[in-house]
Order: sequence, then C-alpha cells, then structure tokens
Amino acid sequence: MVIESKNSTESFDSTTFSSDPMSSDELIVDLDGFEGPLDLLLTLSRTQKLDLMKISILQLAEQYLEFVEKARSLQIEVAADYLVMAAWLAYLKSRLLLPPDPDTNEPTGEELAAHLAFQLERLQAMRDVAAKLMARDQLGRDFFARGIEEKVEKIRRIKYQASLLDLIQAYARIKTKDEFRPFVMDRDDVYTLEQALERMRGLIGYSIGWIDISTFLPDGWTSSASRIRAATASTFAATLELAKSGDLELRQSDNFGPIQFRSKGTDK
Amino acid sequence: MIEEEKLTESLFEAPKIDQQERMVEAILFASSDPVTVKEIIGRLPHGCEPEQALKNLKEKYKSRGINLVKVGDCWALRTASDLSFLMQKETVEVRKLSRAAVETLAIIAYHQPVTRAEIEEIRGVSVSRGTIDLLMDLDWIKIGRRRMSPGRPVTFTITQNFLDHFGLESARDLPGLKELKSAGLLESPPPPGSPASEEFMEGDDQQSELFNEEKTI
Amino acid sequence: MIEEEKLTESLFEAPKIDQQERMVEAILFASSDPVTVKEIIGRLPHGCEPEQALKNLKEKYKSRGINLVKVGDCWALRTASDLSFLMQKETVEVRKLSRAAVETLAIIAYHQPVTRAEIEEIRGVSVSRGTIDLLMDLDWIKIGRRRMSPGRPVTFTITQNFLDHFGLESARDLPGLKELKSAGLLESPPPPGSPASEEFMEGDDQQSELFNEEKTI
Repeated sequence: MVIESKNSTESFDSTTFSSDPMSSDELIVDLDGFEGPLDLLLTLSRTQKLDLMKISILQLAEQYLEFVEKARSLQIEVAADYLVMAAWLAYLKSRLLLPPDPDTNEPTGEELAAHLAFQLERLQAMRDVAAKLMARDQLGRDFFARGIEEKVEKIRRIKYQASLLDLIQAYARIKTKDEFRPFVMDRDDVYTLEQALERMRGLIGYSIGWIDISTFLPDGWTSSASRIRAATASTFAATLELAKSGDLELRQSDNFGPIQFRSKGTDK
Repeated sequence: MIEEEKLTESLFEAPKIDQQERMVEAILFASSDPVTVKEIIGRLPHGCEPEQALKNLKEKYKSRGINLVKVGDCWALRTASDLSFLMQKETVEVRKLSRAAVETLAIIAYHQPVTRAEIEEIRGVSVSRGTIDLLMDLDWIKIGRRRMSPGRPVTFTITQNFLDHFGLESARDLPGLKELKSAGLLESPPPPGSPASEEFMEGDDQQSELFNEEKTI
Repeated sequence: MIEEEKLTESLFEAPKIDQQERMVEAILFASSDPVTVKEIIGRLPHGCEPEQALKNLKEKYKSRGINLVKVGDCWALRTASDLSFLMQKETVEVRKLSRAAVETLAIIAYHQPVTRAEIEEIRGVSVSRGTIDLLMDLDWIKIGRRRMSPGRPVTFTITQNFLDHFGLESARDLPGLKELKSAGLLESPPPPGSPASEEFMEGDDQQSELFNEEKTI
C-alpha cells in the first residue's frame, strides 16, 4: 500500500458531496449524517480525489482532526467514538512525522497507516457491492414466484398389516386356546405321497401298458405349476415305492426324457 | 435469450406472437387469481391480442406437467390433473394389527354374521369399541343385519374389501376347522418321538420351506 | 395425452424421462418457494433421479416467460425478469432498507460466517439490534455456528431466502466476490501490533474455507 504524504491544498469540493451531509467546509455542522468515524474518514478521503490505495493518510488525519475540532468549537456534541478516533489519528500523525524509534516493537506509523487505509478500502468495497447487490433483480420486484400456491397435502397414513395366516392363526388360537406350533395351513397345493400311493395301488393288476407319469396326474392337479410339481413329485415317489415292492416297472428312454411305468400285473 | 431491443420495440408496436406468449405466460404464472382475457389485454403492451397466444400456450402445455385451463371467463395455469398425486406427501406407517384386532377379525370372518356378545363369548374377553372401529375404518368388517333375538343386536360381517385384501374368493374359502386340524393347526404338537408323527413332521417341514416363498398375501 | 397405463406402471419402475419432467414441472409449479432436490425425489415415484429432468426443463424454459432457476440446493420457477414491467400489479412495495441495514447485509453476505464484532470492525460503528432483527425478519440472514474463539460469539450467515430474493444460485455468485477476494478485501487482518490477532486469524480460516470449498447454505 502506498502512503503518500502529498499535500493537497484543495478544500472540500462541494460537487463531490452533492448528496452528502457535508457539502462544504463551511457547513461542517452535522455529525449525525455519518455512520461512525470510519464513514467520516471515508467521506473526507474522497476530497483527495484519489484512489483509496494512494490516499494520504497523514493528510486525512489532519482533515479529520480539523473537522472534529470545528464541530467542537461550534459546540456540537461529538460522540465518544469520533473522539477516540481523533485521539488515535493524532497519535498516528505523530508516528508518521517523527522518525521511528528503533528500540520499540511497536508498529511503525506506516504500518498503522496502511491498516487504516485497508479498513477504508474494505468499507468502500462493501458499500460498492452492497449497491450492486441492491441493484440486482429482486424477487417480488423484478421477477415473481407463482401467485397461487398449491399447498402440498400432508397425509399420514397408517397401514395396518395382517396376513391370512395371522388371521387363521388367531382363529386357531382362540379355538384351541392352547399353545400350538408354527404350522403350514395352505395344503391346497400339496399332493401327498399317501394320496399318490392310494391312487397307484388301484392300478395294480390291470394291464394298461406304459403310462407316462406326466399324463397320469390326478384330475385337478394340472391347473397350476405348483400343483403339477406337487402331484408329479408324489406320483413319481409312489412309482418308486411300488417298483421297489415289485408291483410296477419303470423306464426312461434318455436323460430328462419322459418317465413311464406299467403295472407288473400285465405279465401275470 | 431475449434482446432488449425486441422488448423496447414492443412498447410501440405489438410484440411478436412468441413474445406475447411469454408475456401471457408470466402474467398467468404470477397472478394470484385466474385472469380474464380483458385483464390480460390491459396488462400487455398496446396492440396485443392474447387470444392467439392463449390458444398456442394451451396447446404447448397440453402434454406438460402444467396445463393452461379456462375457468369460467378466466384463464389459469394449473398442475396437470393426472399428477395431483404428487401434491400429496404421503407418509405411510406400517403397523401390525393388534392381537385383539386380528382375533376379532378372525372370529367375524369365521362366524359371520356375528354379534359383539358372541365375539366376546368366543374370545373370552370383551371387545373394545376401538377394535371394532379400526376394523370398520379399514373396511374389513361392516355391520350386517340385526339378529332377531332379544335386544336385536347388530351383527358384523366381513366386506368385499376384506376378501380382496386377503386374496379370498369368498368367506367359504377360509380353511375350515377340519382343514386346520389336518394341517396340524389346531393340535398341540405331538410329543417328540411319537411314531405316527415323524413322517408328517418331515413332510410339514418341507412344505413350510416350499410355501414360505410363495405365500405373500 | 397420457395413458392411465403409463402412470400406473410408473409406480413400479421409474417413469420415462419425459414423464419425470412433467412431474418435476408440476411439483415446482405448485410451490411458490424453492424446492430442494431431496424433496423432489421424495415426492416422485420410486426410482426417479430428477437431475436430468431439471436440466432439461431449465433448457426448455430458458426462452420462456417463466424460467427455471437454481437457488442454493433448491429449484424454483420464476417469471423472466425482463418481463417485470408487466407485473406492476404483483409488485409488493419493498420497504426501503436503511444504509446501515444494506451495508450490514452486504458484509454478512460477503464475509459469512461473520460475528457482530467483525461487522462492527468493518463498518467502524456499532451494529444496532434493530438492524440485525430486521434482516432476520426478512429471512435474509440467520444465525450460524458459534465461532470457536473466546466468548464463542454467534456468527451470521445468509439464508436460502436471501439467494432466492436476489436471484443467486449460490453465495459464490455474489457480484464482485472474486475481485474482492483477490484484492484481499474479504480478510480481517488484525491491526498492527494487536495482541488479539489470534481470534481474527481463526476467523480468516473459516471464511476462506467457506468460499474456497463447495458452498452449501
């Protein structure tokens, strides 16, 4: 940051401050228009008509002190923070004018001045972006949301779950009023080995020739895959059982080919 | 992208139809009420005749999630009616029916039409009002004819919805007690090692495996 | 025209992209507030991933009177701002903000998360309670995390509503942010020789973190 100690003899330029509370040095009466000492400094700095980076902090300090002095001579109440700033600037001024004391660790006048310049620049930057922000298109002014809002209905639904099994178990529980073990109730699709054996035994002794197992399923057991499976399995198991006891013969032409049986009674 | 020019120009001569469409669209969108054609004309730049714009927009929005609809003399944008289900935020909580409710339901299913007193007699416990209400709410039971007995108590029967839910053709399809028995349902488990039971036990095990998969109701 | 079938089917497998577009469109249209992607997903049928639909819709609406805009992690339909001249009727008289309020808002937006002390340091003047209250009322700022420095002061950050109001996709899109940052003007270096420098250093870390990384508000 460049701190120039350039002396400007310019007084406040009224055109720079057309809308500012301080329009010329004759009218330095109103401190109310300033948003604190930094704001006052920033306003004063503009009289130097320079880039904030190149501002003369020394000159600015003098201007500030002069301003506050004038206000006090006009018996305008000066808020404490303005006076604190004035005291600090007086100190800064002395640090800038006196040669640095090599024996202290204290920051140099230039460092202090640089920080103040930074603060001013930052405040100015914030003002600039604030203006940019407010100049943006704004909702409800430049662009609009939908005029009619449709409320989203919030529905909390409780789904009760109960299966047929739950139902039947419950009924069985009531009816037996006993403990009972887990069970399988749905035996509709189960064709038992007993049933198959019963049916096959009826054939023994009759000469019918080779019968394909798949064509020998009982009536009503070919309606669904699970029923076909159950009937086929049991019928097959029954043929094995009867072959073992010598009542039937079994044959299969090739792997996965149809399994056929015939009653041994044919030969008898 | 809309060039500044086009819009400035539009203040003097009627804007092109696609510009008019944009304008009408924006007006309809932002307005808190349906808008009359007259009002639209009043708000558009001079020389606009929005009827064509409205017609075009209606066509453009036809297959979209928002539709342009005429409401009396007014026009409004509305969410497409087939999407109204999106406007509901449904949270479904699945709860298991209480034991009392399941038992009550089972008794009604097996004994319908059945009175409350009869349900209580079968269960051996009183039936709470809440249980009946819940089953009614679920549309699984309904009130049947009054019993022609002293006090003329109401009876409960199951509903078509019950049958649909439990995948039954009719209440007669409910397994009977005999079937329950043959399935080992109504009996205490036979003592282990009892000779007659082994074969069936084995069979049952296999079946339960077999049917677990397929049995979702 | 949408066949029933299509929609029913959609409940089980993710609907086609044009259906998803319609749905997203309807959801966004129904709400006057921006809607999060998460909420959109929550309301769409299972399996939808609306990002593509949003992208398509944004493109489709680009030249229309209504635009699809991104606001933080939300999406919203808004009228095109070049048509604001048609909307006098809808314009809500916005309270003119005081200079203090505007500056405070800008400082919070560009320095967030920022403590009251830091705002005061930047403005060189104390921040009145009323200013903060007003900005909170407008739902433009909110309280953020506490700073991990002595006294654990609260910080302020901007809200989703702020972004919505000023048409910003994210805080990174604030005008001039990059320039300010590269000029070092978003930093808070301690005054030279200040013993309390640590606190500010920490603050710096948080801020730079905020704007360097993915920014979610």
